[in-house]
This record gives sequence, structure tokens and C-alpha cells, in this order.
Amino acid sequence: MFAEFLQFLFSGITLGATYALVGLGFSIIYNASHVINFAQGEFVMLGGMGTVFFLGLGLPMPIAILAAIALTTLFGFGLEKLAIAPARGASVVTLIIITIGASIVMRGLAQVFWGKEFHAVPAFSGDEPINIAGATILPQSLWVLGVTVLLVFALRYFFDKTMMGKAIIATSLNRDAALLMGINVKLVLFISFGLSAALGAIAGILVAPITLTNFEAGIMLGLKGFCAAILGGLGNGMGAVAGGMIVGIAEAMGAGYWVSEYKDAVAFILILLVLFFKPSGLFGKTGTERV
Amino acid sequence: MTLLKVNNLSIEFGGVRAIDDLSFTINSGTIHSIIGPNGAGKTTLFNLITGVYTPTSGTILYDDEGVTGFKSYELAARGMSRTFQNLQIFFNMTAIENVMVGAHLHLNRGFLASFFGLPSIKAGDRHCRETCLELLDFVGLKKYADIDTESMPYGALKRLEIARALASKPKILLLDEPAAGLNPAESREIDKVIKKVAERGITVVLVEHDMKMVMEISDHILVLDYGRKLTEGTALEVRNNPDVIAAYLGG
Amino acid sequence: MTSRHNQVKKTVAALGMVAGAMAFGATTSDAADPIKIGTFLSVTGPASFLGDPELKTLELYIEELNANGGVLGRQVELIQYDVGVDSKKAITAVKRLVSQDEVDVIVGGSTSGATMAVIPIVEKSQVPFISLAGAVAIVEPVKKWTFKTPHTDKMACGKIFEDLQARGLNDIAMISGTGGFGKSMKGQCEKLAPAYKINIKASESYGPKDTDMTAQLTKIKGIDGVQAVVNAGFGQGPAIVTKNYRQLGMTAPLYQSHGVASKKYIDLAGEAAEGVRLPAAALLVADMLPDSDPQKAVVQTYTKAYSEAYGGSVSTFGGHAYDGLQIAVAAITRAGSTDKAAVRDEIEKTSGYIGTGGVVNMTPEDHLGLDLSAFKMLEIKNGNWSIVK
Amino acid sequence: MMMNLKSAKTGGILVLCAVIAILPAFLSNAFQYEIAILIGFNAIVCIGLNLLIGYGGQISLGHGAFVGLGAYGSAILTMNQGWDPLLSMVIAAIFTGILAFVIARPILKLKGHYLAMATLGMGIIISIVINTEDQLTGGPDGMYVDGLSFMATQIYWYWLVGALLVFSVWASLNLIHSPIGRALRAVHGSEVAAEVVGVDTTQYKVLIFVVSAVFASIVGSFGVYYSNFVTPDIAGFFHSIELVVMVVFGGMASTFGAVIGAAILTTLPQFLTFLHDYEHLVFGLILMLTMIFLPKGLVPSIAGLLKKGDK
Repeated sequence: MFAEFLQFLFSGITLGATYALVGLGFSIIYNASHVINFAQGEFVMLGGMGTVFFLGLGLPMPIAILAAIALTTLFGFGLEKLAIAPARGASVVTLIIITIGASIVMRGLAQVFWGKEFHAVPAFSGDEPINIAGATILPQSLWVLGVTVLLVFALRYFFDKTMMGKAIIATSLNRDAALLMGINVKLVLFISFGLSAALGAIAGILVAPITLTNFEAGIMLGLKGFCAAILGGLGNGMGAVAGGMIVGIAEAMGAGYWVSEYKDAVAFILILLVLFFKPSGLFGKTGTERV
Repeated sequence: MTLLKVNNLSIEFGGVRAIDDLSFTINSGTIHSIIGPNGAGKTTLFNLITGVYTPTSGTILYDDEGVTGFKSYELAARGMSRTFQNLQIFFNMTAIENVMVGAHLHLNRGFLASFFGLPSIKAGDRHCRETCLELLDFVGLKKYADIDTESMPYGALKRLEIARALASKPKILLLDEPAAGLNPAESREIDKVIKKVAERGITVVLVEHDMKMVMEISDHILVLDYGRKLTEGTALEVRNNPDVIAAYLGG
Repeated sequence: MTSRHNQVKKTVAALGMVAGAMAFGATTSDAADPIKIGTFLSVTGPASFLGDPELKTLELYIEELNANGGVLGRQVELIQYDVGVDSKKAITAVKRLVSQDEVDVIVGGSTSGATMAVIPIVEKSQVPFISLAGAVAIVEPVKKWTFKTPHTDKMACGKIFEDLQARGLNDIAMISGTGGFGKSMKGQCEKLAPAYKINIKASESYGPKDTDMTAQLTKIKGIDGVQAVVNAGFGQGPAIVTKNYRQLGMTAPLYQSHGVASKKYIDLAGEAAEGVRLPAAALLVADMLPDSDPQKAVVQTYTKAYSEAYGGSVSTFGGHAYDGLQIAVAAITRAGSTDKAAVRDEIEKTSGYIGTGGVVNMTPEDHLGLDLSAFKMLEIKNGNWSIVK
Repeated sequence: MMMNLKSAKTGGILVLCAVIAILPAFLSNAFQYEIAILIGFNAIVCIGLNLLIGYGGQISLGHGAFVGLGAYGSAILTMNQGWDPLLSMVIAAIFTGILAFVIARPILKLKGHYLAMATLGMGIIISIVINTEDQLTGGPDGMYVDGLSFMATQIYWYWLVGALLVFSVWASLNLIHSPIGRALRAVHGSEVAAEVVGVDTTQYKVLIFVVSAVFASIVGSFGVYYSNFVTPDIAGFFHSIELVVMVVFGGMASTFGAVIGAAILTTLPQFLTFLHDYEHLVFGLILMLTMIFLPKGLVPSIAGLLKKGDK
């Protein structure tokens, strides 16, 4: 019984770590621009498919991974420079629709250049499952978890200690004030999109050996990442991580202990319940309106 | 006659008491001003009275009815309206439409009648438009009637809020810094408007930093400091109170 | 108020544009008068691994037909629309094929959902339609104008159950995709199980885009006495199921369906696919067939042509499109015209056609014309298919 | 000015009527009628949705689910229960309305992206239920539904949908220019200011949520009678997003914008089919570029440009 539970838990935290990374990407862009980037899932796809592509060119794995991250980051920069920046001043809904358009374009490009087939990326350290108390976990899952933890700390450091990180935080709190304080808000936005794209790419690369990837692989992961970011409270990085974990574990437990057909519903019901009681997510700020 | 009675009112935000055990009364037909240094809790008090915030403790009596915890729209139905320190204009509408929203409670709001555009709705709107035009005229904005509010000057928007509040036919009107950000000429305009409102028999509660204006038009003044009552009385009494002088000069 | 008037002007202009453009699109009648074959496929979306090879096959062979002088001395034109997995798009596409493009025959419909959605239109507009989708409901009950080439899910269940019986395994568990294919096959297997004395002890499912099925498999693992697991699904799902299955150290025989019948499955699942069995058409094992097998020549030729044109390995899905196209072309040739009723009658008379899917003998009661012998039971060994004797 | 406004509204409706009346002269086959009818259906849903998004300032990423509830409600009641189709449609609409009413209060307490998430979740849950309960709904393969016996040909459908569209535009404009409509726009403008002049904002948000859900449900029902078939995609996430994109593309807070948005985005993919592999890419580009250069959506942005030009 415990082995079963443990297995569900392993499954849940692996999924959850992926959602968390995607959710973090949402949070970073939201913080800087208050935009929900519906193309976040496509960054994940570009990471995975990019790795497949560069591996196909005969590059060794580490180089292929770096190249895929670089490529995706370029797309992130491009999205900000070519689509978000020119539409400055447009309403948030309009910006969101632009990101939806961007997601369609990125999928379209991937489809045209890389085809529609699914691809498997080789696992970083083999496929031999590790046995823990009767449950098994793949080495790749440990990679996912390990890198997620590392990235969370790295981001913490970035936002707390570096000038750029602090500038992003300041911009999210009060854009006008940040501007007055001499923060280059344009640069902040630019960097946020790049950073968020890189995070998405890393998530995509990490999970590609487990989940397989194709040009549409980002749709579902993007949606789940959005759930994670909202559940944790938008703009709260730690919240996104917690949200991702909760969604992942809820899905695995839902499938394990209830009807598997309704496992996605379990995650969404949970999110609805949380929002009904905590309208700004688990760790979101509940601001009072100033009138 | 007492119109509004506040008893031992308090509200906390994260452990800080923004309003602390405050009691006072407002008589109908008067101009009642609330003054105090920045952060004294004036706007918070307005938000409590008008149902935007719910008090942590204490009671509010309006027209002899306990209205603590009532929603704003319930209070509006009982004849209470207000304006805002930070403009709350409906920027997605024209000036006249803003005022017509103010008349909401006095119009036929049947869904099916509206959906099918029945003559009763049309007739009601025509009549409402006329009275609202009069109100715009009353605050001196008639020429802006069909202008998108986005393109109106700040001073005009301040008066538009008063017109909108008047359209709800209030017995008591709370004005939150109506002259803030206005030049002296515009301030005098507002001054006149407030006096005219009071002449209509509407009780006015005023938060204002412009001391000249306050002293000139108020029947009664309440001085707040750190959420507590410092003193209250007529303009003369307040002006000579040493605590007030200390709070303003020392704070 | 100018803005409102302009809104109105804009409305007129835009609607006029739409109307004009649509009228323009209508003038597609051509003097050369080619034979028009219409298709609507899941070229993108989760079923693109079906639609992609199907479209490539149709394009390849129609080009070849035209290079060889066409059919009845006329060129053949392929008109195709991508419908993803959206049945609304399928409905629109078929209406367009039928009434705007005025195609002579439709060969298409990658998924059962899309096919089922367009059947009412096809039947109403009386166009011969050969579907490339799996569900048995497409041809049972028989619909006058609708045919299909792929083996049904019912046949796949039958073939798997035969094999289970032969190995003396009776208690099984199923794990199915929640998409049309998985659900339909699950239903068919449940119906068919008693006849083979098979006992389905557990039934789990996963979504079409799910990326982890360990929870469902763990549940199955925890049930005593499960002797084999059958996975009904297509796309990347079964590959993940297979990987998770090995990860959990499950040892009961794993059966996949004909929905994974392409080399891609082995590539994706990697070593985990070793020992997996599935029913599939002879196409996958072209070179392993005995020379006496009537299908050998057909499948070898198709495999060669497809691989030369597009590289990579063949799937049975492209084969279904090949069969559909050949059956349609043969029927048109026999009918001597593109008269729809005559072509329909000739499709129904298809008999002894040797295709990639098997030997097809259609009748008014059977619009598929394949029997269980069309399926081979395959096992994956050393990263390749092998035939289970 | 009053007369102007009135005549603009009547003028717009007259133009719409004229377009609907003249369009058949350009439609030469069943497919073109099909597209025209689909435009009509989508436009009606978008008009309802625009009341919620454009005027009420709320958002719903789950409206496909309401279309789906109408469609499946009708399908199940007529096919499984043998009820009269029109009665089924009404019952489905009432059911959808009640469901929308029940979930509206907790959901509409949320704001912005949280509201988007909640409506999205609600939509996905409904679509999962439709997909899973195959005994009732036929599951992912969908179900066949009989049509309306008196709607013998597609031309009838064209006129019916045309009439429904005109009615929807008319009713929507009526509503917007009534006290209810102003209250609704006030909710968008400033909730707190609306409340202090007596507008029960929650009540109006709930009202408009229910109204837009009922619009969607009725279109779902008609749609299923028209196409004789329904699959779960109709209730899905992508359909919901598609509807919102239509509204924003055409222009928020513009009834004619909703119609234009639906018309263009329904037709555009049909024009792009010749691009084959590049179809989606080009569609995405058009969507992006339009929103970048006309950020308020087609109708309001172009109206704004013309207005500037006039000065």
C-alpha cells in the first residue's frame, strides 16, 4: 500500500516539477509586464524539439542542450521586441491575444521546419529505474527534480541579490516609480522574456526524455504551468513551484485513487476550490483597493 | 436632527488601527468637514461609512437604522452617495452616461423590458437624460455632455463625479477632497457647487486639505489624527484648539 | 457619433469583402476536367501521425497515376484539407469538398470522430466515401455511401484475444486513451471478451496529451492475478505507457493495438518495447513474409516507394490511404466514368483486391471486406518487428 | 445627438439586414452557405460573450462549455429521451442558465487572470465530463442528432440564422443602451463607483454571465440541429479560446465588432487552406499583426483612425 502511495507521489512530483518550471516562466513575465504569456508552452516545446534538432545535426548532448536553450531564449527576446514592445499601451487582453498568436506562429514554424513527428530525447543518465521502498523512479525524474530545485535557488539569488533581478521586482511593484528611479523598464521587459524563455526551454529539455516531444507538446504543458502559476498566486515564484507540485500530485493521486478519466478534472476542481477561498491563489497578495 | 451616528468605530489592516474607537454624529442639513494630517484616516473613514470597507468593530447608524456592514449599493438606496479622492470615472462612457448611471436606482431596470427595448425604457431614458443634463449644467459641464470622458480635463472630471453622485438623489453626500489638484479658480468653482448642493438641503460631508475653503463653508469640523478624534466643533473652536495647531505644525 | 457611422461602413465593407471573396472562390470549374479526389485528414494535432503519412501516400500515388496517364485518360487532382482532430472542421471541409470542389470521391478521415461526424453529410450528398479510420461503428451498421479500409478495433480485440487464448492467459487489464480510438476499442474489447472467455479485471485510462501513466499502471500492478495488459491507444501515449510499464518492473505480457503500427513506436519506446505484441497488417513485416504470401509484392512495392519518396519507415496508416486510393481508382476505372452512383456500386463490388491491409472482399453487407486473417500478430524483438507464429 | 445615436443603431441594423439579404446572390453552393451560417452562429455567441467581456469587463475562457451544454442538452433530450427538439433546446438553455447562475457568484468574485483561470477550469471540467460519460454523450466519437423537420433545406437555415443574428444585434444594442447596460459598463469602468450610486455589481455580473451563457447554449442547440452531429470539441478549451479571440479581434465593447470578428476569423482559415503546411503559421501571423497594429480590435481601431482623419 505504501509502495503504491510512494509510486503515485513520485509520479506526482515529477509532473509537478515540470509544471513548476513552466509556472515560474509565467510568473517572471507576469511580474515584469502583467501579461499572461500563452506562448510559454511553446518555449517548452522549442527546448525539447531544439535539442532533438541539434542532436540530429550530430552535436554532442551538452552542446545540443545549450544550443536549444540559446535558440529558445532568442525566441523569447524576439517575442518581446517584435510583438510585445510595439504593442505597448495596449490592454492586457490584447497582449494576451498577441501571445496566443505568437504561440500559433511558433508551433507553425516548428511544424514547417521540424515536421510533425514525435521524438524521443535520450535520458541523461540511462533508463534503469531506481528502486525506493518498492516504488521506482527514473534517473531522469531525479534530473528534473534536481534542476528544478537548483533553478529555484538560482532565481532566488538573482531576484534578491543582483541589480537586474531587483530591477525586475521593482518594475513589477510599480512600473512608474521604477521608471522614475532610473530603471530601464524596457530592458527589464526584454530580459524577463528571455529569462522566461530559457526557463521554459530547460523544462522542455528535462522532460523530453520522459514525455517525448513534438511541435504541439507545449500546449498541455503550458496550460498546466498556467494552473501552477495561478494556484500559487500570480507573480509569486515560490507560489508557482508549490502550485506546480500540488497540481502534479493531485493528478497522480486522482489517477491512482480515483477514476483515471477524471484525473485532470481533479486538478481543476482543486484549483477552483482554492480560488473560491483564496481569490488570489495560495500565496498571492490580497491588495485592498485604494479609492 | 441626527442623520448619521458613528459609535466606537475601528478598523484594522494587518494589525494597524487605521480608525481607532471613533464616535461622532452628523446633523442633517449641515456641511460637516473632516480634516487631519495625511494618513489620519479620513478616506478610510469615508470608506467605512459608505460600505466600501467593513469595520472591525463599532456601529454606524444612518437615519436611525443600523447600517454597519451594509454594502455601498444598499446605502445608496437609502440616500447616501459620495465622490472619490482618486477619480473613479467610468472612462468607457460619455459624461452624460456617467451621470445617468448615477440615476440607476430611479430607472426601470427590468431585464426583459431592456432586452426588447420597450417604450417604457426609452421614455425613462429620455426623461433621465434631461434631468442629468440639468445636473451637468448645475456643475457647469453641460458642454461636455456627449464627450468621451477620456478626453475631459481633470477639473471637469472632479465636478462630473459630483453630478453623478447628485443623480442618485442623495440625502447625504460625502465629498473626498473635491478640490485636490485644482487651481485656485477651479477650487472656487467647486466651492460654489458645494454651497449650492447644501442649499438644496443635502447634508454634505467634506474631506478637504484646502483650509480656507473648509473654514469658510463648514458648519461643523471633525479633526482626526492617527485614526482618533483630536477634537470637533465649529470652525472657530477648531482653529483655536492647541492640539490642532500642534498636530498640524508639529506633525 | 462619426465613429458609429464608420462602424457601420466598416461592417458593410467587410461583409462585402467576405461575400465577394467567397463568390470568387466558387469559380473553380476547369476545362481540362480532372478527376477530383477529395480528402480531409488530421495533418496536424494529436492524430497527425495518422494524417501525415496518409497525406504523403495520397500525394505520392496520385502523382504516379498522373505520370502514367491518369485514370480514364483524365488527370487526377487531389484536394485536401487539414482538420486536426476537430470534427467541426471536418464537417466544414467535407461540405467544401462536396459542394464547392465538387469532388468525385472522398478518401479520407484519419480519426473515427471526424469520420462519424461527416457521415450524415456524405450520405445526404451521395458521394462515395472511403474512410481511413478504425472504429467498427463506421461500417456497422452499413451506410450506403460509406466504406473503410483499416481493420476495425473489433478485429484488433479479436486478434489479441486469440493470441491470449493460445498462451492460456485469461485475466487481463486494459489501459486506454480517452480519445476516440482508445474509447471505441475499449468498448469493443469489453463486448468481445466473454466470447473468448477473457476476463477484464481492471480498466484504466489516460488523456491524449498525458505525459505520465505510472499512477494508472501502478493501480493495475496492485491487482492480483492480472496475466496480461492491453493498451488501446494511438500516438505517443502507448510509447509512454510502454516506458512506464518497464519502469515499474511489470512483467505480464503487454499488448498494444494496431494504433501504434509504425516504426516510430519502437523508436519512441526504445528498449522498453522489447517483447510487446500487437496485431498489425502485413505491411510492417514486408520482408519477412513468405514468398507465397499474396500480399508480399504489394507491400514491398509500397514500402519501397514510400521510403524512397519521404525517407523513414512506413506505417500501416499510409497503407490504409494507399488501399483507399487504389480501391477508389479501380472502381472508377471499372465504372468507366465518375458517375457517383456507378462508382459507389463498383466500390461495393470490390473483390479479391490485394492491398497493404489484406485481401479485400466487399459486399452490400460488408463495407470493409477484411477478415481476421488480414492481421498478423507481431512481437517486437531486437528493436524490430517479428511475426508470431 | 440623441437622434444621431438612435439612427446609427438603426442604420447599423439596416445595413446588417441588407448584407444578409444580398449575400445569397453571391453564394453559389452549399459550402458557401455553410460558412455564412457558421459565421452567424459564431457571431451570436460572440455578441453574448462581448456583453460579458467587452461591456462588463469580465473574462471567460470557458464559454465553449456553454455552447457544448446547449448542444449536448439538445442532443441527449431529443435522441435519448425522444423530446421535441425545440422544447429540448429551451430546457437545455434553462439548464445552462441555472448552472451559469450557480457558478457565477463564486467565480465572478475573482478578478482578471484568476477569473480567466476559474472559467477555464470550469470549461475543462465540463468538457471532460462530456468526453467521459459516453453512455450519455457518445464520448469522443460524438453522437448523431436528428435535425429540425421543418428546416428542410440549408437555405431555410440561412434565413433562420440571419434572423437570429439580427435579433441578437438588436437586443444587444437595446441592452447596452438601457439602465442595465449602463450599469454593466459602469462595473467595467469602476466597481466601487458603480456601487456607491446604487449598482449591485455582483448582481449585474451574474446577470450578464447567465445571459451570455444562454446565448451560447441556444447557438449550441441550433448548431447541433443544423449539422446533425456533435462531438466534445465543441465544449473544449480551444473552442473557448477561439471565441474570445473573435471578440477581441473584432473589438471589445462593440457589438458590430463581435460580428465582424466572428465573420473574419470564421472565413480566414478557409482562405488559408491553400497554404497547407503554412496555414497555421500564417493565421498566427495575421492574428498577431492585427492585434499589434490595431490593439483595440478591428472595428474600434479603424473607427478611431477614421475619426482622426476627419479632424
